[in-house]
Amino acid sequence: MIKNIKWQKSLAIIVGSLSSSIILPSAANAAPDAETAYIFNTFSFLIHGFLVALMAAGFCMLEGGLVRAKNATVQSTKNISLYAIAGLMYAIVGYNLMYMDVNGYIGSFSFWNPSETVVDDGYSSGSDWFFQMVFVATAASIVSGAVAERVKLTSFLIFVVILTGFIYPIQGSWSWGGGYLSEAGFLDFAGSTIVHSVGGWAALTGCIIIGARSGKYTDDGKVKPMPGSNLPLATLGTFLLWFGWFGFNGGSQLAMGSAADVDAISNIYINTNLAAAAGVVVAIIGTIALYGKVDLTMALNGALGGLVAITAEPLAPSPILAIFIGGVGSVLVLLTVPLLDKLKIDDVVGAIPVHLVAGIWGTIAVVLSNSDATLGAQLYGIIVIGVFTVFTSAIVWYVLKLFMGVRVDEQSELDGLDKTENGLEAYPEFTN
Amino acid sequence: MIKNIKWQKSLAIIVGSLSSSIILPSAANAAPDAETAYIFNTFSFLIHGFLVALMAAGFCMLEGGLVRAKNATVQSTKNISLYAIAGLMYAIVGYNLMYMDVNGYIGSFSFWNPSETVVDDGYSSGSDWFFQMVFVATAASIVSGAVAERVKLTSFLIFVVILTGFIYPIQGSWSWGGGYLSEAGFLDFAGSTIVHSVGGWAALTGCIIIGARSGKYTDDGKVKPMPGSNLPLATLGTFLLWFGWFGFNGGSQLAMGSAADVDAISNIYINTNLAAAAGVVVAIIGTIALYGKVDLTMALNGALGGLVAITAEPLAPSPILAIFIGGVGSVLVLLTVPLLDKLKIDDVVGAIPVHLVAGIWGTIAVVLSNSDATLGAQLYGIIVIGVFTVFTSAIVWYVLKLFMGVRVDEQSELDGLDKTENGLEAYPEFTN
Amino acid sequence: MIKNIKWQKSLAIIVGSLSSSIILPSAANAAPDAETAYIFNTFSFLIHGFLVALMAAGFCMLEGGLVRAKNATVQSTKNISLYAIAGLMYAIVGYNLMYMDVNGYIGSFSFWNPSETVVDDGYSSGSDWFFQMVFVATAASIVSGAVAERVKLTSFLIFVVILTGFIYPIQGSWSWGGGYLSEAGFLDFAGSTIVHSVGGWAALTGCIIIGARSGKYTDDGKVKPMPGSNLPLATLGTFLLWFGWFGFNGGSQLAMGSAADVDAISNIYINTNLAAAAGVVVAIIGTIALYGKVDLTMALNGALGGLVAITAEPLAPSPILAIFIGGVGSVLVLLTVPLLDKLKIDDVVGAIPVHLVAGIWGTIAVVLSNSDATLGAQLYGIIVIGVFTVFTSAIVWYVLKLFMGVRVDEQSELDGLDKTENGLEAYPEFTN
Amino acid sequence: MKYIIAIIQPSKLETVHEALKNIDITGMTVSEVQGYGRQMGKSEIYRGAEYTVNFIPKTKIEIAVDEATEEAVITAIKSASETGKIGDGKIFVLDLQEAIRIRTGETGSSAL
Amino acid sequence: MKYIIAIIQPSKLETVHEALKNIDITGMTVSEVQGYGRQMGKSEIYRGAEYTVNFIPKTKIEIAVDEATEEAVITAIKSASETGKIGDGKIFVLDLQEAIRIRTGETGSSAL
Amino acid sequence: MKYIIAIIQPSKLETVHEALKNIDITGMTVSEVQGYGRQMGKSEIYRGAEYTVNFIPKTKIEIAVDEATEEAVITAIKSASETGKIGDGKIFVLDLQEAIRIRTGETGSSAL
Ligand SMILES: Nc1ncnc2c1ncn2[C@@H]1O[C@H](COP(=O)(O)OP(=O)(O)O)[C@@H](O)[C@H]1O
Ligand SMILES: Nc1ncnc2c1ncn2[C@@H]1O[C@H](COP(=O)(O)OP(=O)(O)O)[C@@H](O)[C@H]1O
Ligand SMILES: Nc1ncnc2c1ncn2[C@@H]1O[C@H](COP(=O)(O)OP(=O)(O)O)[C@@H](O)[C@H]1O
Repeated sequence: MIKNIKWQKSLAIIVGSLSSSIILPSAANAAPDAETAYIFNTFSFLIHGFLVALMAAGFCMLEGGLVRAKNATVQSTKNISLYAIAGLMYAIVGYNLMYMDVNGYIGSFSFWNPSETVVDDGYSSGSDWFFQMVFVATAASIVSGAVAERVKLTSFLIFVVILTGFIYPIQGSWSWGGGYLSEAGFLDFAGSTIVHSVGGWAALTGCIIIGARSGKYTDDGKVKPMPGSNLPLATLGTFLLWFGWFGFNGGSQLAMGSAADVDAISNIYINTNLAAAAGVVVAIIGTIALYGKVDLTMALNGALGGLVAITAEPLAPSPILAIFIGGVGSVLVLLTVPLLDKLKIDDVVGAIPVHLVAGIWGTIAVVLSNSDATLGAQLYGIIVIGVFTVFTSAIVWYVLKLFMGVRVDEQSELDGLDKTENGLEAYPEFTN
Repeated sequence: MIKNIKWQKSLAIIVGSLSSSIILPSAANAAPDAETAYIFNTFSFLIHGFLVALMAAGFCMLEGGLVRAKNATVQSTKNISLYAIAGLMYAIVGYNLMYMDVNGYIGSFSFWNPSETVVDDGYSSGSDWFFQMVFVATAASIVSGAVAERVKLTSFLIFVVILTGFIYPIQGSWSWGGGYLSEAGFLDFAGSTIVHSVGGWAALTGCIIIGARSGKYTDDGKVKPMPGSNLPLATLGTFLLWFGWFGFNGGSQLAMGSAADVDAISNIYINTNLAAAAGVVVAIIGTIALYGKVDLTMALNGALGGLVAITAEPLAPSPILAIFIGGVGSVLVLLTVPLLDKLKIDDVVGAIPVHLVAGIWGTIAVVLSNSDATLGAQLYGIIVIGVFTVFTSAIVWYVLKLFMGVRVDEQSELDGLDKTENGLEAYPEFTN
Repeated sequence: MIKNIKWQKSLAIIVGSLSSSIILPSAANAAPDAETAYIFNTFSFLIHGFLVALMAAGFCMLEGGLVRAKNATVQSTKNISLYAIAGLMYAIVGYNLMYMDVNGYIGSFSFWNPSETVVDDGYSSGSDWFFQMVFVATAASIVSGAVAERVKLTSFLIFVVILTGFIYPIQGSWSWGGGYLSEAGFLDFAGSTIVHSVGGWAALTGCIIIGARSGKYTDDGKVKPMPGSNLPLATLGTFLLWFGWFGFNGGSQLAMGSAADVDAISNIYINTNLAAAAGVVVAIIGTIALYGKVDLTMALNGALGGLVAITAEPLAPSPILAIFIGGVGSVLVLLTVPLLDKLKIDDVVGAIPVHLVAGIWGTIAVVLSNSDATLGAQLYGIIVIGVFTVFTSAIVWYVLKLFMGVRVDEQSELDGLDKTENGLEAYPEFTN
Repeated sequence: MKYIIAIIQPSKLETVHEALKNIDITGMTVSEVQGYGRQMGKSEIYRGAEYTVNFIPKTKIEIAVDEATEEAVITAIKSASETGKIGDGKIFVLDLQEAIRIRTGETGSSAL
Repeated sequence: MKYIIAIIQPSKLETVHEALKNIDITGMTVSEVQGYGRQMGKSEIYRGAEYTVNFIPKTKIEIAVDEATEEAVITAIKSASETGKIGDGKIFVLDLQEAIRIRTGETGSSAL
Repeated sequence: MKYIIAIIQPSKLETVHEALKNIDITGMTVSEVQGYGRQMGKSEIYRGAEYTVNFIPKTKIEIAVDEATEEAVITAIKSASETGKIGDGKIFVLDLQEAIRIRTGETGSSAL
């Protein structure tokens, strides 16, 4: 029973161990034994997986802070539920669809069970599952924020079941599962496209099918801002996402059992941090230049735009290039947020600019530093994954719309979703 | 000076290293050297201890979000103080009572000092202390939430001194300290009973002796809900608890210096996550079925119920069984929350259903997957620990009641404890 | 290209490995190989660096919770920006100024780039950069809180550019960079002076030059308290700081590749925790004694005072001494907070008592447990670093005052900085 | 002059505001209140226990007007805030004896 | 008709509400206010500095009633909210000239 | 007796409070309101979209006084809250028919 483990990455490990004997001659006869490497590799999955899990809390805080108070209970409910659902669905069907006997286009339908690992495998199979599982939740979190404040709770949760159990794993099998995209040379180290754009495309499709919040776009073509209710909470969420991203990108090295691997992880942490930092600074200077004041929510989005952008290739860039990639990610966010409003696409938290737009940029930017990447293969991957995700998401949203509706009725929206969906106010004593 | 280190677990380590030579033959002549294993074991205690420490923040946020705004300063004060007190008391007397020269029923009364460890010990003695210390704080946090909104701050803190310095360590010596319960075959891997039920019993005793919040139960037999003031904060707290639990259960493997150990830790992370996820999903479906809407606070409690349930045996269950154990934990929480109200036991945050009831279930459920466990031994442990904790807690609460009172006067309760106990409002500008 | 790596600490590593062969004879012929040690050392920098990064979120929450609601958006903006700026400036110029070819008084002006590390170096150069980088952000966070609620956002950010790019690294080169202070025998393990007091001195200078918040000190000599708007958030921030401090102090061992190192890290975690715990308990007893009620904000400051105090020497003290050092740190905070008010120095969050005063105490207290330390050298370091930081900070603040002003106008201050600086309210629905 | 107090549904504030602007009302004061009336509170369930929310969020508008515009204001509020469902609210009219504009010291109608 | 404004202790809202329901008052509007009166604010200490909280949380109830029930309402509020301690609050009675129910357009007593 | 309602700038509350204490006013009730008037709301930008904040935070003070002190109170409020800038607010005077002190049952001027 051979698992098509992330193709280009198992290669990376081999290259890594080769290169370590080249770069590090003095250690040639003092390398870690196989079991020590096994422990390091496994522990890297676990601890970096924990960091990615923290991102679920980060998304929850960011989104909870950016919605209005009357929808904050629903937003919290959605975020903790989607993390739970993602974890179950990825065991029930997702992981094996993505990684088990991938025939090029899809893996196998079966419940995941930890396999007996031997030290020669390099890491515990369970730890890999754990690390992959927290990634799925990320994709779902992205959708949650975009369609906030009007989506029906149960419909959203059903969408998450399909997204995390099927849509995400199937497209994931094409690249990380060793399928046709990886053979075509598509490179996406930690998932600018495979995780973030997938979430972004699903969010975009959802926003269009569900429609904007009532009152958001007035008949005379004006946009009515609906400011977030708790910006310190949104800032906390961004910090958690930022720091959780060290796990997202760092853990995607998929190994820590050699000096070369841990060197790589160091580089990844650094580039990840520099890209996010550049994103913040660009957004601050940008909003001062454009609007005369610093828009904190844009600074938070800018950090995330930088992070998404560096995710497709956080290892190879020099510090300067990482700053550049992150900065451009933030510029794209700054420009796309008002653009979406012009198109009357109502994305409550900026998920589409951050995860889809900066994700596309990041996937293309791989060619700037990784000589194995070709513009053609990158665009090919971006397009087929985009088409697939939009198409399947649209079907799911439409079916849901047909059978149970995808948005609450207008009065519920006015009163706040918390009343109809939860019967509980998020802050009963702070608001009227 | 020989320390009765966790009896059944030191065994586990031996078994672990034996089994590694069986399961992993290819690594037989490439195992980590003793010092490498020492570093791994020690680091596991430290980093997993950090994760458990995060749970103290998680409890603080969960409880702070579930109390009314007028009591949120006191709740924050209690939580940061109890973590501090637990840390001091466990050094001053607790650790040695629990682990030093345990004669079957109790260890020795003395201040803990780090002993000179040698590599042969397998891990640094200080790291073990650190890991055990953060567990004590958890037990105290449980009580804090249950008796909120009416307990006198100073009385509560004195109770914490006794709980963390004496009650918890003494009963802990019976099992983890190698005392009579461990000899009787009682198995509780990470503390469903030893930590969570102990906290739960102390909370139950406290709730009964202190009495319900005034106005909670009306004369005509009705229950008056007092909704929490900040549900996004409560959600954050639950996320922190959930992820901190990877440390709670994962670190309880007590070793990471072999492939077998790190395989075990992987399994533990996975089962812990699946049980919590099942708890959330069960609570969501359950509250929709029972009440027509999703009660977010029940979903949060459901996650925790799942986590407590899997804590007694997070290693052996298959994924399916972990889902089952966690799901049942959540069902029990769903049923017990209204039951307690019927008994007029006023548990503000659901600590008793989550930590006591799901803890008992989890301890029994060990027999489902661990063939070394017997129902008899499990029940024996549950009962003697329960009786001891209720008895000693009751004495402490009664003595406190006699000498200084255990609850604030009614006007203070009406005005909010923050005014009388702290003279500081938690949110001076958000509430009237 | 030889880097003047932290002088006294590279020594510590050597001593460490020597001592390990003494303390741990049984392991003498089973020590980790060089590459394994390399991985451990590097990973220690990364994971402990992550913990220190969490402190940036901690500061943000603490400060956001202690300012009034009308200034909470600006406070969030400042905190996420300063972390970004610190990360960029430390790459652009800071790190090399601090560690590259230090001639005694200053390193070299150049952009940092990861150097090719070989296993013999002991750790990945990038991981060291990452760990040093998060420290810089801490120093800047300290200033942020002290000058809150009246400082002009842009001026503050420019100050951060200078502080993190120049002032901090230059003084850091004198000690950790191997310059004249390290040669004079000045010892500051994790930075009570080098990080915390530097932040504290810069904060003090800022508070004096910027002046108090309008209305804080009335003409008849009274102090008008301006209570924080969100104490649960401030408590969360303190927890994050506390637990992040395990990284701050633990990672400052600078190595984890031997049993001696990981023993040291264990001790550091324990002492760090005990000092903070003592700080909380002292503050609780202290405020009850002084004012009759527990001032939660003082308990939070007390924890931090304990942490800052133990930072200069978290390794050598016995548990009892750690408790003592932390407790005294907290006493100093309790006494200094009202003292500053008497001097009409308006420090919004208590940054000066916590980071400057407890930092000085901690630096002096090194002599209590480290026989290599002399009172003379400690005082010498405290004074020269203090003079330098005050002098350079004063110049920067004055130049900013001259060219663009350092505080908002009085009406903006009354209306809240969020309106003028961000045009966004932090909690639009909770406050009027 | 009259002092008009209107209790309306919060979601109608914007329409009422528009309607008043259209008849050149240049000043008003708004606050959030809790209303109790025939529109009974909803019954909710929290942690398994049922309870009734007695008070429902409402918005209170206060407008000082001169006699001449009184009718127009009442009509404007009425038509802009009516949904026909229980809970739409009330308009109360009190006599206003004096009005003073702080900035200028103007009094009477010209202060409004 | 009369417009009754009562300032009471927040903790008495529920009792007052009960008392008014008992005499068949079917409508009222409630808001949170800050009161200043003979009940001096408490002196508190924040970070070592003493200060007086001048304003104390109070609850304001507004009820439009017809003349016939005025007395009953005042008595009900008074007895339900009295504790005898300073700070119990006040009841103010203003003249109400007109009341309109938005939903139906009813006016006068029948609008209450 | 008179029932005085003043809408002022929030930042002026303290000065007004001082001024009233100086003329021996021992009671008042304060609440937070949103005002709309000639002082137009500011235009802000949120995530690239411009919008106008129509309502501006104001503070409302209610004081029941006897005829004798009416003038003094109005003057005190006026001079303490005036800045000369648009948005300073208004003072409204209504007739107060009765006042009752809940604690003692006193009525009329002695209840104030
Ligand atoms: N007698 C009253 N005095 C003051 N406010 C009232 C009175 N009656 C109703 N209200 C206010 O008007 C609101 C709507 O009244 P309600 O009886 O629910 O509906 P409707 O006006 O459609 O008959 C109430 O929520 C309350 O705020
Ligand atoms: N003259 C007044 N005008 C308006 N409100 C008043 C007046 N006097 C008192 N109040 C309100 O009544 C509350 C209680 O008054 P206070 O003088 O403290 O106690 P008591 O009514 O028992 O004498 C005050 O907090 C204030 O809200
Ligand atoms: N006709 C009115 N009725 C009730 N409140 C009013 C009226 N006109 C103004 N106000 C209140 O007074 C405040 C100040 O009024 P505004 O016209 O802005 O400035 P000014 O009083 O200086 O002319 C407004 O924000 C509003 O709260």
